[in-house]
Amino acid sequence: MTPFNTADLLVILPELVLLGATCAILLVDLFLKPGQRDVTHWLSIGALALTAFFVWRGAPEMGQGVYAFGGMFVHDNIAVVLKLFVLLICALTFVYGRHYLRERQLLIGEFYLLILFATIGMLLLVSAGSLITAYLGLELLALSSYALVALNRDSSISAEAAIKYFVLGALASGLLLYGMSMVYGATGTLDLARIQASTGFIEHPNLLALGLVFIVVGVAFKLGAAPFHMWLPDVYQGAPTAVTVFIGSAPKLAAFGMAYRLLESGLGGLSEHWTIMLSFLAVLSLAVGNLFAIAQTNLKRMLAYSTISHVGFLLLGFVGATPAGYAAAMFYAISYALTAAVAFGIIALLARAGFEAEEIDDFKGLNQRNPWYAGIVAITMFSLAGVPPLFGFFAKLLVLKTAVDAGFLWLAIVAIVFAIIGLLYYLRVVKVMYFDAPVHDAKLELPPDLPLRWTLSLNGLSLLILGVAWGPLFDWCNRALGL
Amino acid sequence: MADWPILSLLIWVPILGAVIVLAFGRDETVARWLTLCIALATLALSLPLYFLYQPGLTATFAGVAAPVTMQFVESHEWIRALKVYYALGADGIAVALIVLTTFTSVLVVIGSWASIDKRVSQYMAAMLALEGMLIGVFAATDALLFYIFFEAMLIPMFIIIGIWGGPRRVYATLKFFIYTFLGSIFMLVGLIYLHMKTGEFSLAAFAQAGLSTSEQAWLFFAFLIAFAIKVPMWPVHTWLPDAHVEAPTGGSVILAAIMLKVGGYGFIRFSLPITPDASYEYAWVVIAMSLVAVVYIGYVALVQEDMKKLIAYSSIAHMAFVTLGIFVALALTRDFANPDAARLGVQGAMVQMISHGFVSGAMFSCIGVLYDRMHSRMIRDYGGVANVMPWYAAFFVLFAMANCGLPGTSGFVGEFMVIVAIFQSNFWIAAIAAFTLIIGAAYTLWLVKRVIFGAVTNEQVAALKDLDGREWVVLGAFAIAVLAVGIYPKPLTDLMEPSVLQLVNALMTAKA
Amino acid sequence: MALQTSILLAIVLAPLFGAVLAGLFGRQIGRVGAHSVTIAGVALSCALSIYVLFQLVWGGALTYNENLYTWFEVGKYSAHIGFLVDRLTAMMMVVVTFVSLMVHVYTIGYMAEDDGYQRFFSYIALFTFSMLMLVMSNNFLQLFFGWEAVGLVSYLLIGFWFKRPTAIFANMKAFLVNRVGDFGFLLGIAGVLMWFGSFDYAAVFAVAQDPSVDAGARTVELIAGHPWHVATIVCICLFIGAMGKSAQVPLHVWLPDSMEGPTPISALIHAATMVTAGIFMVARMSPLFELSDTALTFVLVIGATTALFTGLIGIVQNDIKRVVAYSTLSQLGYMTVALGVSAYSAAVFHLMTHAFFKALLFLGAGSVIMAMHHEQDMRHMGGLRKYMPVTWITMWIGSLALAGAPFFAGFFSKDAIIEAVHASQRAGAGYAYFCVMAGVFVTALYSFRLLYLTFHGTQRFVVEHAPAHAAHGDHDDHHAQHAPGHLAHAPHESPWVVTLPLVLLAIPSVVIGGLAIGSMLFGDFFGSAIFVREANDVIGEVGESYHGVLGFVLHGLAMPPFWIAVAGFLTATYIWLFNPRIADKAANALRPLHTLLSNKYWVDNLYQTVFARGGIALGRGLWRTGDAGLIDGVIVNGSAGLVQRIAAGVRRVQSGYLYHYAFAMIIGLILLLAGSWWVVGRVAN
Amino acid sequence: MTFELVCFYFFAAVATAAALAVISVKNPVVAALCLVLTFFSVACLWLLAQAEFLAIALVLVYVGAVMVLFLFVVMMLDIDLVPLREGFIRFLPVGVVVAAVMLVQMLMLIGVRAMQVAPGADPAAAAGLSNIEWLGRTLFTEFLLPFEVAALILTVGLIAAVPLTLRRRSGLKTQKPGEQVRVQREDRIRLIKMDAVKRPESTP
Amino acid sequence: MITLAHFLAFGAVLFCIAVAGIFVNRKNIIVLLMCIELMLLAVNTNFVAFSRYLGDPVGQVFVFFILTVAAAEAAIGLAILVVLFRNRATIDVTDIDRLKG
Repeated sequence: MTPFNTADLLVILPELVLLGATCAILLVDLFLKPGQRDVTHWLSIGALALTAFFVWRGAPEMGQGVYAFGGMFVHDNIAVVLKLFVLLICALTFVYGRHYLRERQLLIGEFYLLILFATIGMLLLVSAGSLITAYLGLELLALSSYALVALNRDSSISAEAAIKYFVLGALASGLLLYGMSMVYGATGTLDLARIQASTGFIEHPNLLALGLVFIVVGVAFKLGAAPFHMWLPDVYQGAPTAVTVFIGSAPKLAAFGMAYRLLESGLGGLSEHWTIMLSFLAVLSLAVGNLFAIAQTNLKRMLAYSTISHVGFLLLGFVGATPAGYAAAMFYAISYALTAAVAFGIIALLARAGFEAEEIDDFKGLNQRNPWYAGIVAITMFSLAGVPPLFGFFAKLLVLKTAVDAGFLWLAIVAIVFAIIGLLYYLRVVKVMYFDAPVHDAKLELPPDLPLRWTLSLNGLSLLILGVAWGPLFDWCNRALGL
Repeated sequence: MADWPILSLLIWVPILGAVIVLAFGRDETVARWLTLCIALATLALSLPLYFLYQPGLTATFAGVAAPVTMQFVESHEWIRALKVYYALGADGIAVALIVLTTFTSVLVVIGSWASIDKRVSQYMAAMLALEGMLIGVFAATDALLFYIFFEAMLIPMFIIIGIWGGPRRVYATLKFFIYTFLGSIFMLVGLIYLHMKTGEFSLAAFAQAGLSTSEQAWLFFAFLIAFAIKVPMWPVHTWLPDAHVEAPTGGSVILAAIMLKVGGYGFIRFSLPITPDASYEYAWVVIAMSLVAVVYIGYVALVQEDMKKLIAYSSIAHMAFVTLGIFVALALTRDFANPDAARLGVQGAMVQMISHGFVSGAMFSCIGVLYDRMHSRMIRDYGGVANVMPWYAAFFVLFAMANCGLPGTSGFVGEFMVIVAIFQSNFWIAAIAAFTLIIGAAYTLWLVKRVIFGAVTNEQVAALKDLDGREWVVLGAFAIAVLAVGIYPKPLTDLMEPSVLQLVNALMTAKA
Repeated sequence: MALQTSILLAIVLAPLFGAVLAGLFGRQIGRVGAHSVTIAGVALSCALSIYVLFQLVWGGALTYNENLYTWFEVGKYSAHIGFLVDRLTAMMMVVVTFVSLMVHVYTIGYMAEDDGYQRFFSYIALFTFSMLMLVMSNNFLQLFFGWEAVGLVSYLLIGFWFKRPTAIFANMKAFLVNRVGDFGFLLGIAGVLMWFGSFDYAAVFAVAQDPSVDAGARTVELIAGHPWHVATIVCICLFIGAMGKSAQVPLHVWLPDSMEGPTPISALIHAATMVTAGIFMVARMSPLFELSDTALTFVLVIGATTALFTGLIGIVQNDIKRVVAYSTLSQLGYMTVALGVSAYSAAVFHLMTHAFFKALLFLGAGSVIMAMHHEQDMRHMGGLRKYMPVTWITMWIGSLALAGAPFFAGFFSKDAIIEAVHASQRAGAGYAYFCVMAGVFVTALYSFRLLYLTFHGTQRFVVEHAPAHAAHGDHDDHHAQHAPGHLAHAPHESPWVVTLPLVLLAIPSVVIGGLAIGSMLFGDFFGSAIFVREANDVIGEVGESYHGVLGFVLHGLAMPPFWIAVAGFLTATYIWLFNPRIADKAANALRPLHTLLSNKYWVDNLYQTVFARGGIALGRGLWRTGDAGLIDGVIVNGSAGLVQRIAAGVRRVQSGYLYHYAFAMIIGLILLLAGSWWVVGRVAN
Repeated sequence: MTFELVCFYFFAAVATAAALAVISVKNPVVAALCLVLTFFSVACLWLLAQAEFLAIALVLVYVGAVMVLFLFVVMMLDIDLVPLREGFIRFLPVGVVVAAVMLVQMLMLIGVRAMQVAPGADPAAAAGLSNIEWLGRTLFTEFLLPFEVAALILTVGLIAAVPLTLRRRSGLKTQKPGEQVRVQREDRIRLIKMDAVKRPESTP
Repeated sequence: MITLAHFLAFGAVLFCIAVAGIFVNRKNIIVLLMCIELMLLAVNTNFVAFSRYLGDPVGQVFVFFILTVAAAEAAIGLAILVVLFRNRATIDVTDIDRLKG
């Protein structure tokens, strides 16, 4: 029974800062008129920036972690990398979402608050040192997300998406908990490190195996891997685009962190079990994601399915159960999160009051109407398709390499076969933008929101820049995993 | 100037130039002139390659003097963790192909001066980007870098065909993209596997990797798919006719003159050095496919009604000689212990590549000239063009003759070398290959007969104007190149000789 | 002393220079400029050629064999551009340049009113260059270059009047048929390189004659278990090339059609020079051919067949040029026969004489055609001798030479060949002997038929004294303006530029045979240029009975060929001079034979159906079924469509119902449980 | 067969039956009440496991709060009960099968037979503490961080639920005392001048 | 006396009933939510049992948190349900299929 010591507070300083800021914003927002929402906006971004700063400051030595609260909270560089990108992408979400929400009178403080709470949840999740931290962080994230999806309470599809998300999410967390209970029963502890340590010699290994299955299900649900993906398309499509930007990007990083913590830090001893399960899930996700995506006409939905296929790729990084593999997977998660942010951000940018630019046909002839953003979309699509020299290609390269190195050559080949199928629908978007005539020839009038336009462009170009200069990021991921 | 990073300049000047053109190319004329200047600058930069390349250069490692074929070498660490290097270098083969690229690109820019009138800056930028990436492919000595350029160049081509192409452009360009992507992605797995074996991506290291026979076989076929589609070889050739027919003239020229060469170059850079034993074992597959291409494709070309399609098919038939020349070398070195003949074969393949670059480029430019005037590629819409466009007719006949391999034109040199080399290994294969003399002449001359000769068929033809200055420059330059290579190929072969020698020597002994 | 390279270069390049100038700058330098520059060039090279010949024959110059530059060099294989000039070459050079010069001059008159004047001069000058490259080559590669180059020029010239459908069909046909020959020729060259290790004549022949190598005995198994002599393979392949170029059966079909070209080039290319390239080539390759009796037999049979059967067709032709064309075919057959019996010198000798008198005949025919305003059908001629005496006489001389009248050039060369065949022991020689004998009769028959129908007998055309129309210019639609056999105004003798070459060619047609036979045939004029094994030296045998020109003539008068020729002459005279009705009667009497001949044994039709139409049908089939159908339809688009259909199908799984989603999750869970259960079991055991 | 075991079987049976009822009865209100019953019996089971605090907490939190909320919502949204059971029978078999399969797998993996461990002495009692104190010490020392996070989660529940459900109706009339106090005369009375005669309207 | 097996088996049964309830139920979302509560109950039972038999308080602490979270979850879930009902005037599972494919 370790007594509480104040030094631990320094370790969770970023989370505390964010929490404090969030509460402050909560109060400030109460006294703001709808017209002054920008205050909340900038305050939230400031809060994220401040947090990021403290995360950066508190980064421990490469390859080793700091434990707080009796190992319940781990602050290592994996956490640092993931947290920084989570914060960055949440900030992007705010920037991309503001215009969209304002045009729909949805720009309420809760949007910011819920995302900030979710962010706290993610920060906890990625540095969970114990099943209980993981569970609570997960729920904090999940509950906020459910509410966010239903943010537009006059939209019936939003409500539908929210209820589906909620029911399935609750089911998933139930399954996860069941698994946790089994693990607890088998090892007698909730502390991941101790679970790891005790894996080898426990009297009821079957309990652990059983628990593992349920935990894998929980993780798979959070990642959105088939067959636990069913919620994903409906939620992405149903949620307001501004919210989709968030749900589609940052939580993937958190989910990776969760998977890493639970499967590697906790149940690493059973890797020969879960590598098999994950490879099965990977194949299924690749197949489902790509095949379903082809038939879509709604861009958000198509991107949702493409997410599933990308999860399949991300899981390739786990099949090796090697640090290099996790580094590759982390790299993949980051690249995907950044790319998805642009993809959905563009939809938010092109949307008008009363016009969701989310049908693929809405992009017809975009190149005539605005070559710049057409170019951005093209870069995004090619990056998602994995065409060099864009960011997405190198991510794919790394995970494929992991699979091959781990002896899963067949898996790599399956993956690329489905990647070719995936090409079909990514190219369709480019085709529509460049080769089709615009429906109405009017020059595209862009929202006056300059930060939105600049950030989006920058984010799009980053896919190209990081495609050329992906080395530092990759090294960072490697070093974070102690390579 | 030998210590300049000349290859990097060659790659990045056009690519950055593309950005500049996009940025400042609002006005069409500005865009055109800007592009022309950049293309000319690149050409000017590439010429030193030829003059500074020292075929005889040797260096002594540990007291042994070894020939140094790779020159203008640049190497910077890119990704430490994976030992990926930004490594460039050019041997004789690469130099030849790079100069071909820069040369052709200039002509393409001039050629599409007037014929492209919508979104000029984007077109020109795409062309420049394409040029840079092609040079990158030829200059890369790091497999990953090679692959990146190899794939990236699909994007501008995809755009070029898709935006400025003909009525079925979307189908054609999607087909082109997916076909090629399909091929190359298998190669990617191969490269990853090799990286696992060797721990780096440098081609030199790959060549040294001790691969078992079965590994070589798998890798060989991975490469084969990639490059066979690019070349393209029968039966994975069907993207080419569609792509050519729909592409704008400039696109066709680049595609035929340079892009196809990437496939042959890949065989020389990857298949032979890395998987020599598998190449030796399965050479018959490639040779069989090539022979089918010569005969089958020849007959198919005979009956085309669309000029561009006809030339596209003839390209396939001609590229078959490249693969023939490369892969007959293996049998020659190992079964017949005749490395000289093998060198002859590879040289022939290389010369064929260069020459086909000129000839097909010229043919497509010719068709483009007519298309600009009448907006039809259908043979039946023409006839008796010689009556109204005598100079054009003269050029057309010259290139047609080069296309059916008349001695004195570049078309002859490669085919001759290859056939002679094949003969050393097998009479019958040589006979089938030599059949191209007949069938090639048949489809080409029939085209000439129906388009150029005869009485004027309709008043559109009667209204045709002869070549203008720009077209003169383009066709004239091509004609000079065709004749120069045909009359005096020695400089070209000497340039490539050391590299070929090294390649063939490496083939002599089994690796696994 | 040796020949200077500069002179040889001048010989070759002078015509090329003229050609380029006339071709590229024709519009600037004008007609006069064009013809003067080309004629100057050819005249120069002609003069120099004669100088070279003199140097070699009397000036004691040594054989010249030098490389100018290296074409490519890969390992032990190298190809060069260079000259080999010995007496054989020099003789060919003189023939080529002289006839070419004549034709140039003649053309001034003949093409006077054609738009393509400059173009034409540039072409024929270019031809001269190519032909010189061919004959002067010292290696196979350059030989092939010249070989194809003359083919190209012939292609361009046959299609000179490219508005005529027949012309552009004929030139394509010519090129393609030649390509079939080149197909073999190229393989032959490759074989030479493989088995004799070089492209250079000298090196190759050295190997061929090297007893230590014994090249003749070397065999190779192209089909396992069937060893063939490499010499046979190489020689037959090379000879296939010769068959194409020299229009031997079955590749003869292009030559008659090539008459679509303007007459001067019919004379130059399709009679005097290009078509004899094959003969020259084989003679040049004599050291190789001497290695293989099989190949020579092949040559012999082909030649004999050509000699007789193409001659027969000549009898039934009515187009004046075609008659001459078929006679050319037949004469080429004679030369080939000579080659077949290793009488290379005789072949070359006949080549030379034939060049003169056949050029003469063509140019004469051309002159007639001009007079008749491009009426070529002999049925609408007759009695022209009073209009154009010079042409008439010169044509007679040419025909006599062709028919082999004593003291005329043809007499010597043809008799020598017949004697040689008679003396030869080679397999097929008997057949060949019959063919050439019959050929003599046939030759006489069609030669004199031509003369009678053209110059003698009744005038079978009407002259309507319409005002000479201005548009005398373009020849193509010229006959369209008049019903056949109707002339705008009376025929008249051609201008001097036309008649002069006739006269100049008539002279050698008469005398050259007598002058040259001694040295060329029975002397060692050719020296080492032509190699004959002792066993095959038929000319040697014939030569034993040679005692000077007179003796040869007298001996000839005693021999059957002469009398057969006389018989032919008499028959022709009787039929076509005295009562032409017999001709038709005979035609009706021998209807089947006549149809057979007038349809040229249906060979053309056969090729047209089998190769042309068959090829197109095959191509279409491969395209539609193979490319469009199988590869694209089934595999490419098929798989894409399949994916689309699967996608459209599976998406229904995402039904939108919560319980389905939950169900999917549970199924997944159960599967994972099962898997884990299995793994646990496996780990346990 | 000790008394405890009897109690266990009894409560377990009740709980199971009630649970089955929850998923099978037509009327959600009944279902909710069955659920309450399940909770009660499970609470008893927990008591058998000497988890008094949690047993009470379960009753208080669930029965007292959550289930009331459920019932409230069920009542608020008046749901038609007529077609409720349709399809239920049809899908029952598959449901039963799947559930059974899953159950079997789980039990197999747990290896129930391997779990015949008797409980040790009550650890809390051994430590000389009550169950509550025993938990409390752990909760507020080791589990401080989770405890705070749990607080956060409740806050989120609050923040989320309010904007979703709270809506200001348009027609609603409410008193604003501040305004009532601050009201001036001008706000209420407006003096206007009018002509004695009504001017005819100028119709365009 | 009561062994761990009893509790685990009971938990499993409860769990499976809950699962079955989720996808057998063709009608009412509220019942779905109840099933989830059942499931959590099963989980909690497991934890309690384990904590008892391991003599370790952590399990019970975890149950405490689960209860807390479940309460919040129920609140949000019901709120969403209300929103849904306001928009659709129904909470029939079979009517909630606007998003599919």
